[in-house]
Amino acid sequence: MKSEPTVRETLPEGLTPDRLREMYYCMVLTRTCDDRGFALNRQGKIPFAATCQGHEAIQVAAAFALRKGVDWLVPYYRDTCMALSFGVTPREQLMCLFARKDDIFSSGRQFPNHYSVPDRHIASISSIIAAHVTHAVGMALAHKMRKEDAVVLTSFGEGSTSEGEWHEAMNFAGIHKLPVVFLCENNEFAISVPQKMQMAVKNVADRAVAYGFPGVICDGTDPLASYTTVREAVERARSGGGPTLVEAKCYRAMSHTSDDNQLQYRTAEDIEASKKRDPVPRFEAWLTDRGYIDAGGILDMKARAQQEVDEATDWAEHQPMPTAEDLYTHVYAEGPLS
Amino acid sequence: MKSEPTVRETLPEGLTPDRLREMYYCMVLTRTCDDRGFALNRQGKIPFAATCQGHEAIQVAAAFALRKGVDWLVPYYRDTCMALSFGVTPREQLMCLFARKDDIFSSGRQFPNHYSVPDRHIASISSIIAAHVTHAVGMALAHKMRKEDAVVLTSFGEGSTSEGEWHEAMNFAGIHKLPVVFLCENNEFAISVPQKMQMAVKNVADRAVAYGFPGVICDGTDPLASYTTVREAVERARSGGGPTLVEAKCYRAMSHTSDDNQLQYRTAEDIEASKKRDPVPRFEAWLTDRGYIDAGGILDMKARAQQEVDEATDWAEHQPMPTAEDLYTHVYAEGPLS
Amino acid sequence: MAVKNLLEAVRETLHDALARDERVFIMGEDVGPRGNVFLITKDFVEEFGHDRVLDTPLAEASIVGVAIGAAMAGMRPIAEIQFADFIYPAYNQIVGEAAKMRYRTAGGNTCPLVIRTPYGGGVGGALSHSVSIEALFYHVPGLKILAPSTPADAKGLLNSAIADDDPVLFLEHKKTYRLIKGEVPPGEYKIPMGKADIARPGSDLSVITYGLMRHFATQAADELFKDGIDVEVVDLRSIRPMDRETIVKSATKTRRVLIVHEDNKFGGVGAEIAAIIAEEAMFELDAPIRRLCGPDVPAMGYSKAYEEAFMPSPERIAAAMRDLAAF
Amino acid sequence: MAVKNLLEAVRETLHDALARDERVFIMGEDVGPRGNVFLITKDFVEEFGHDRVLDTPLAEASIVGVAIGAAMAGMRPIAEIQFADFIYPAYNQIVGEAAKMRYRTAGGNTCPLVIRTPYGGGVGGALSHSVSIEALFYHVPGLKILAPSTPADAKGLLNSAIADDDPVLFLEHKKTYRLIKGEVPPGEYKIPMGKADIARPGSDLSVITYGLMRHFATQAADELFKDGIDVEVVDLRSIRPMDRETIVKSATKTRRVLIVHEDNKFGGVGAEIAAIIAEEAMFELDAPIRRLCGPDVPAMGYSKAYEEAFMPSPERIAAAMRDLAAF
Ligand SMILES: Cc1ncc(C[n+]2csc(CCOP(=O)(O)OP(=O)(O)O)c2C)c(N)n1
Ligand SMILES: Cc1ncc(C[n+]2csc(CCOP(=O)(O)OP(=O)(O)O)c2C)c(N)n1
Ligand SMILES: [Mg+2]
Ligand SMILES: [Mg+2]
Repeated sequence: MKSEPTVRETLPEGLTPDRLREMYYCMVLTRTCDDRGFALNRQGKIPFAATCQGHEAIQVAAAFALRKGVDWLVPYYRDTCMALSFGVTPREQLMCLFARKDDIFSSGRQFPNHYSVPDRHIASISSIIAAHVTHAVGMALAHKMRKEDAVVLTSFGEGSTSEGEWHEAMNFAGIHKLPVVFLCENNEFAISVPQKMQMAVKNVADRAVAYGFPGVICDGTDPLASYTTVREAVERARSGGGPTLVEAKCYRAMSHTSDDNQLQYRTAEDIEASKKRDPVPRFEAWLTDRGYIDAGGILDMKARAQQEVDEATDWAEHQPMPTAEDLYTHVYAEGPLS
Repeated sequence: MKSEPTVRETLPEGLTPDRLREMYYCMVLTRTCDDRGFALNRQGKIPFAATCQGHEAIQVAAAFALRKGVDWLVPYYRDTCMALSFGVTPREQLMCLFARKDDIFSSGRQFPNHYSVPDRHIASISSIIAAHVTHAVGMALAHKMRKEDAVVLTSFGEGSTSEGEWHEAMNFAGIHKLPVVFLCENNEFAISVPQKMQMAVKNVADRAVAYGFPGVICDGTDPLASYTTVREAVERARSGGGPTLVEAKCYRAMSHTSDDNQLQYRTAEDIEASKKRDPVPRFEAWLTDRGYIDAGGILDMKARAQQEVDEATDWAEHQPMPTAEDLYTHVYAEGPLS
Repeated sequence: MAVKNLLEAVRETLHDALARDERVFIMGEDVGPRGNVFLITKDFVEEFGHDRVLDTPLAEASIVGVAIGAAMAGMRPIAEIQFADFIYPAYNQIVGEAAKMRYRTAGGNTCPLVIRTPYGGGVGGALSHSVSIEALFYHVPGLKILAPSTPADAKGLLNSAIADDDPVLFLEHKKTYRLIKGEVPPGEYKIPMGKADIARPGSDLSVITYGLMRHFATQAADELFKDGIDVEVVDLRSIRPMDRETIVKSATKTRRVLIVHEDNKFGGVGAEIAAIIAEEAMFELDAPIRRLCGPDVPAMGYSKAYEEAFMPSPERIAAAMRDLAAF
Repeated sequence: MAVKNLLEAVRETLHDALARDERVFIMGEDVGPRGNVFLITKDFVEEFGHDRVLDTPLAEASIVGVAIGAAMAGMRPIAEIQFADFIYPAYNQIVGEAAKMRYRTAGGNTCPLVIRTPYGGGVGGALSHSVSIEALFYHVPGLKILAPSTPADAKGLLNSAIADDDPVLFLEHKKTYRLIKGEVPPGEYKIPMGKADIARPGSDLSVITYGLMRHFATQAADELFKDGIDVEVVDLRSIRPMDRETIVKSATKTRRVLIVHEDNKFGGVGAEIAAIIAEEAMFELDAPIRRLCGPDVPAMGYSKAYEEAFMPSPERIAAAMRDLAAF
C-alpha cells in the first residue's frame, strides 16, 4: 500500500468512499467478533474459537467484489470477515459460536464458522478440507447451464491445494470455462505444516497453468489491491472468460484455532514479524491519510462494532440450546428413516 | 525421426547396435503378442484383450532407460511392450491372457496386463485408474530413505491425470525430490473422451510446473527420441535431481479394449490417419536405413517372435485353470480369516 | 405393456426424465458420444446435447462433487460411476458430504442427486469390475440405497430417486441388464422407496434377498416347490430405508429364514437383516437364521472358476433351502 | 508395571517401534514439530528426524497411497489420519488398494502397513471430528481392524499391528486417550489379534462391545451387580478378525445378549455380532438380541445436547441391561 494521497477518481471501479468506509467497518466488526470468540473461549463459555486475523483485507475485498443477491460464496472456515462482509450478522456469528438451536448455519451441529445461508447465497462446508471446492464448481455449472449471470467465489487455504479434490475441481472448471473464482488465502501454514512441506512451488497461483486459466497474486493484507484483483477475476468469470485462481498472500496472526499453540512449531519472532502486516491498522491509516475517514469516524465505528457485538453476545448467549429431540431433525426431507 | 544415415557415435548414451536390435525385437514380440490376444478373443478362447499399438516406442524406450534389477517399474494396463521389454516373458503374458492358475501376476484374478513381478522389480496395479501413482512415489520414498540407487518409473494415460490421486502423487514427489519418473502416454483418448474434455491444456507436461519439477515432451512413436528423454529423466532422478514428468505423444491405433468400438466416437479417417505413425515399421525402416539390420535379420526376428508366441500360446492354453479352492488363497498372510 | 430388459428400462427412464425436466442432466465418464459402456445413454447426446449428457473428466470425486454443487443450486443431476469398483475415490463426497448436507445445515442446503452405478459379478468383470458395494454405504444415515432387480422396479425406483429431495445411490446389477426381461409400465411410473416386494409367496421358508439373487432364489424356490417345499422370496429392492415390516412378517409367517446375497458375508447387508429378525421375531423361528453369501475373500477373480466359486448359484441356494427346511 | 493413559501407551509403543526397527516410520499431518494434534508424537522429530516422522501434505489419499508404496518396498509405515472423519478421501487406497494387494497379486506384492486414527465422540468434536468409522471398513476382506480400549491392549495390539504382514486399521477412541489409565507391560508386549477380552465375567447377561463403551458397560455392570444382576462384558478389541468363539460362548452362558456401540445402529458392527449369534446360538437364548447404539442420524453435533443424546451413557446402558435382564 503506497502512502501518498490518492484522488478519488483513481479508486477501483465499483468502490466509492462510502464503500471504502463500509469495508473498513466490516474489518473492525470482524476483529471485534474474532476477539470476542477468544474471550468467550478463555472464559469457558464456548469450547472452541477460530480466527481470521491477518486475512481480513482479502476477505472483505472478495465479498465486496461480488454482487450480493446474485453471486454465490462458498467460503471456508477461516472466512469470518468474508461472511460478515457478505451479509452474515453479528448475532448469527455469535449464535454459531454458542452453538445454539437457532444458529442458522447448522443449528449448533457444526463447528463455528461453517457458514450456510442459502437465501443470502452462502453455501455450506463441512470440516473436510477442500471438499467444498467441487461444489462451487457444480454451482457454477448450474448457473452456466441456466444461462444465469451469477459468479461463484470459493476460498481455501494454501494447504488445501494439496488435496486431490482441489485438483479435480480446478480441472473441471477449466475445461468448461465456468464462472468461478478460486481464492487461495495463503497464510503459509496448514496448522503446523509450512508451505514448503506442502508444495514445491513458491506461489499457489503458479498452479493455474495446469488448468488452462490465469493465476494471479495479490497482497492479501491490502484491501484495495485485493479488491482490484478479485474484481478482475469476477468480471472475467461473468463475461464468459472462465475461472481465475487468485492467490492472496496473507498471514496467520494467531494459532490455528483455540486448540492449537503455534509456539510449538514457530518462533515468537516469526509470529511477531508477521503481525506487522496487520491489515486493520494499515487500512485505517490509509483511509485517514486520504481523508476518507477521521479519528472521530474511526472511534464511532469501533464503538458501533463493540456495541453490535456486545448486544449480539448477550442475545445469543440467552438463546435456547438444542435439545435431545433436535438430534433427529433434517436427516431426510421426510424425517429420520432407517 | 530423421532419415539420413547416422554414425554409431551419435547413438544416445547407453544404446548400442545390439541394444537397438533388442529394442526392435521387443517391439516385434509385443506386436505379435498383441495380435495374438485379439485373435484369441475373436476365436472365443479368451473373453477380453487390450492393446498397446501406437505406444510401443515409448514403452520399449522407457524399459531400456532403466537399470534392470535395480530400478522399478509401476506400469499401467496398456504397457505390454514395457513389461515385455523389462523381462516379462511371452509365456507369462499368455498365461495372464488365459487367466491360468499359475499366471504369476495374479493367478488369473485380475484382467490381463495387470503386471506384478516383484523379483523382476515390476509392481502391481489394480484397474482403478491412477491409484498406483502414489505407490510409485512411496517406493521412491523408501529407496531414498534407505539411500538406495533405485529409480522408480510409473506410467499412465493422459486421462489418468484428471484423478485427484495423480495430483497428490506428483505433489508429494515434488516436495521430497524423490527419484521417480512420471511417464504419461498421451494417446489423446480416455476410452471415448478426447483430451480437450479431460483438461484445458494442450500438453500434459505443462502440468509439471505446479509441482516444481520439469515436464518434458517427446515423440512417443520414436524410440530414440523417447529413450533420450526418459533417460535424462532417469539420470536426473538417480542423481538427486528429483522427479520429471515425461509426456510421450503417441496414439491409440485400436479401440480401447476388445469391449469397445471406437467408431462410435471417432471417424474412420481420424483412426486411419493416426495409424500412419505406427512405430514398428518406422523403427524398422530407420534401423535398415542405417544398416543396423537387414531384411534377413528382420525376417529372422519376426519368425522368432512368432515362434515364441506360438509356443507360449500352446503351452499356456494347456496350463491348469484355477479351481474353486484357489478362491481362498492369499487373503491374509495367515490365510483366510473372518 | 412393453416387455423390456433391465437396461432398456433404465435407459427409457433416464430418457424420459431428461425430456420431462430441464433440471435433470446426466454426467459421467463416456456417457456422451460413447453412450455409456453398456450403451445405456446411446444417442442421448444427439437428442439432448453435450450440456445435459456431460462427458466428465476421469475423476470420480469431482463427478459426485460437481453433481452435489449443481444439486445445491437447484438442478437434478444424475451422476454415473462407470463401474461400482470406481466409486471409492468418490467416497468422501458421498459419505462425508452428500449424506450429511441436509443434516449439517439443518435443512438449509440439500442435494437431490442420484448416483447410478453398475455392480456385481457374473459377467467376467474380474477383480476390479465385479464388486458389490451396498454394504460399504448402507450404514450411512442420510443416504438412500436402491437395488432393483426387475425392469419394472428399475423404472419405478429410478423415477422415485430422481424425484427425491435427498441423495440416492442407485445400484444396477450388471448381470441383470440383459438377462432379466419383464413388462414395464409406461409414463412416469414410480414405486415408493423402502418397500420390499414378495417375489414369490410361500409358507415354509423365507428367503430375504435383493438384486440378481432374487432371480436365482426364485428359480431355486420353483425347484423346491416340486418337492413340496413352498418358499417365500422377499426382494428388498430398497436397502436403505429397509422394509423391516415385511422382513419380520415373512419371518414370522414361515418361521425359517435364509438370507442370500452375492456380496461378502461378514458385515454384509445380511447382517442387519439377521439382526432385525433376532431383535423382533427371534422366538417365532424354528431354525437358526442362515446366510448364504459371497465368501469373505477380497473379490471374485477373472478366471471363470473364481466367479463360479464366489457367486451363489440357483443350485447352491436350493441346497441351502433344503437344508434349512429340514432343520 | 507403569500406569499410563491410553495416549501415553500409544506414544510409548510408537516410540519403541521407531527405536527398534529401521523400517518403521511415521507419516501424517502435523506429526512432526507439532507432535500430532493430541501430542502423541511430541518430540519424536527431534529424536528420529524428519524422515522418520514425516509431515505430509494435506492429502489423505496420498498419505495412505505413499505408505502402501513404501510398504511394498519393504518398509513398515505407520500412517496417521488426523481424525477418522478425514479418512474418506483415502477410502480408495485402503479398500480398493491395500486390502486387495496381496490377493490380487496372489501373494506377490504385500503391504504391511498400519493406519492409525482417532475416532469417536464425547470430546466436543462436533459433526466432523466425532465419527465412528469401523462399520465402513469392517466388511472389507483383506483388512484388519483393531479398536483397543485399555492402555495395555493399545500397546499389545499396536505392536501386533506393526509386526503384521497385512494392512491394519488401528482405531483409537479419542475420549479414552486421557480418561482411561491402566498398567502397561514393558517391552515389545503383544496381544494376538482376533481375541476378545472378558472385561468383566458374569452369568446373567452378556454385553458385547468395544472401545469407550467397554468402560461405560463395565461401569453399568458394576451398578447392576449391586442389585444382584451379574453382567458379563465382552470387549471385542479386534473387529476384524472377530472372535466368534468368545461371542458365542458368552451368549450361550448368559442366555441374554445386549450389544452396545457408539456408532450408528443400522448396519453397524452390532449387526454382524447379532447375526453370528442368530446363526450359531439362537436356541440358547432366553431373550431377543438387543442393540443399544448411536441413533441413525448422520452424526453427533457440536452442541453438548447432541453429543449427550447421541452417545450411549452408563445410565442408558444400565437401563437397557435391566430391561433385558427382566425379559
Ligand atoms: C480432509 C481433512 N484433512 C485434515 C484436516 C485437519 N485440518 C484442519 S485445518 C487444516 C489446515 C488447513 O490449512 P490451509 O488449507 O492452509 O488453511 P488455513 O487453516 O491455513 O487457513 C488441517 C490439516 C481436515 N479438516 N480435513
Ligand atoms: C477410477 C477409474 N475410473 C474409471 C475407470 C474406467 N476406465 C478404464 S481405462 C479408462 C480410460 C483411461 O484413459 P487414459 O488414462 O488416457 O489411458 P489410455 O487407456 O488411453 O491409455 C477409463 C475411464 C477405471 N478403470 N478406474
Ligand atoms: Mg494456510
Ligand atoms: Mg489415453
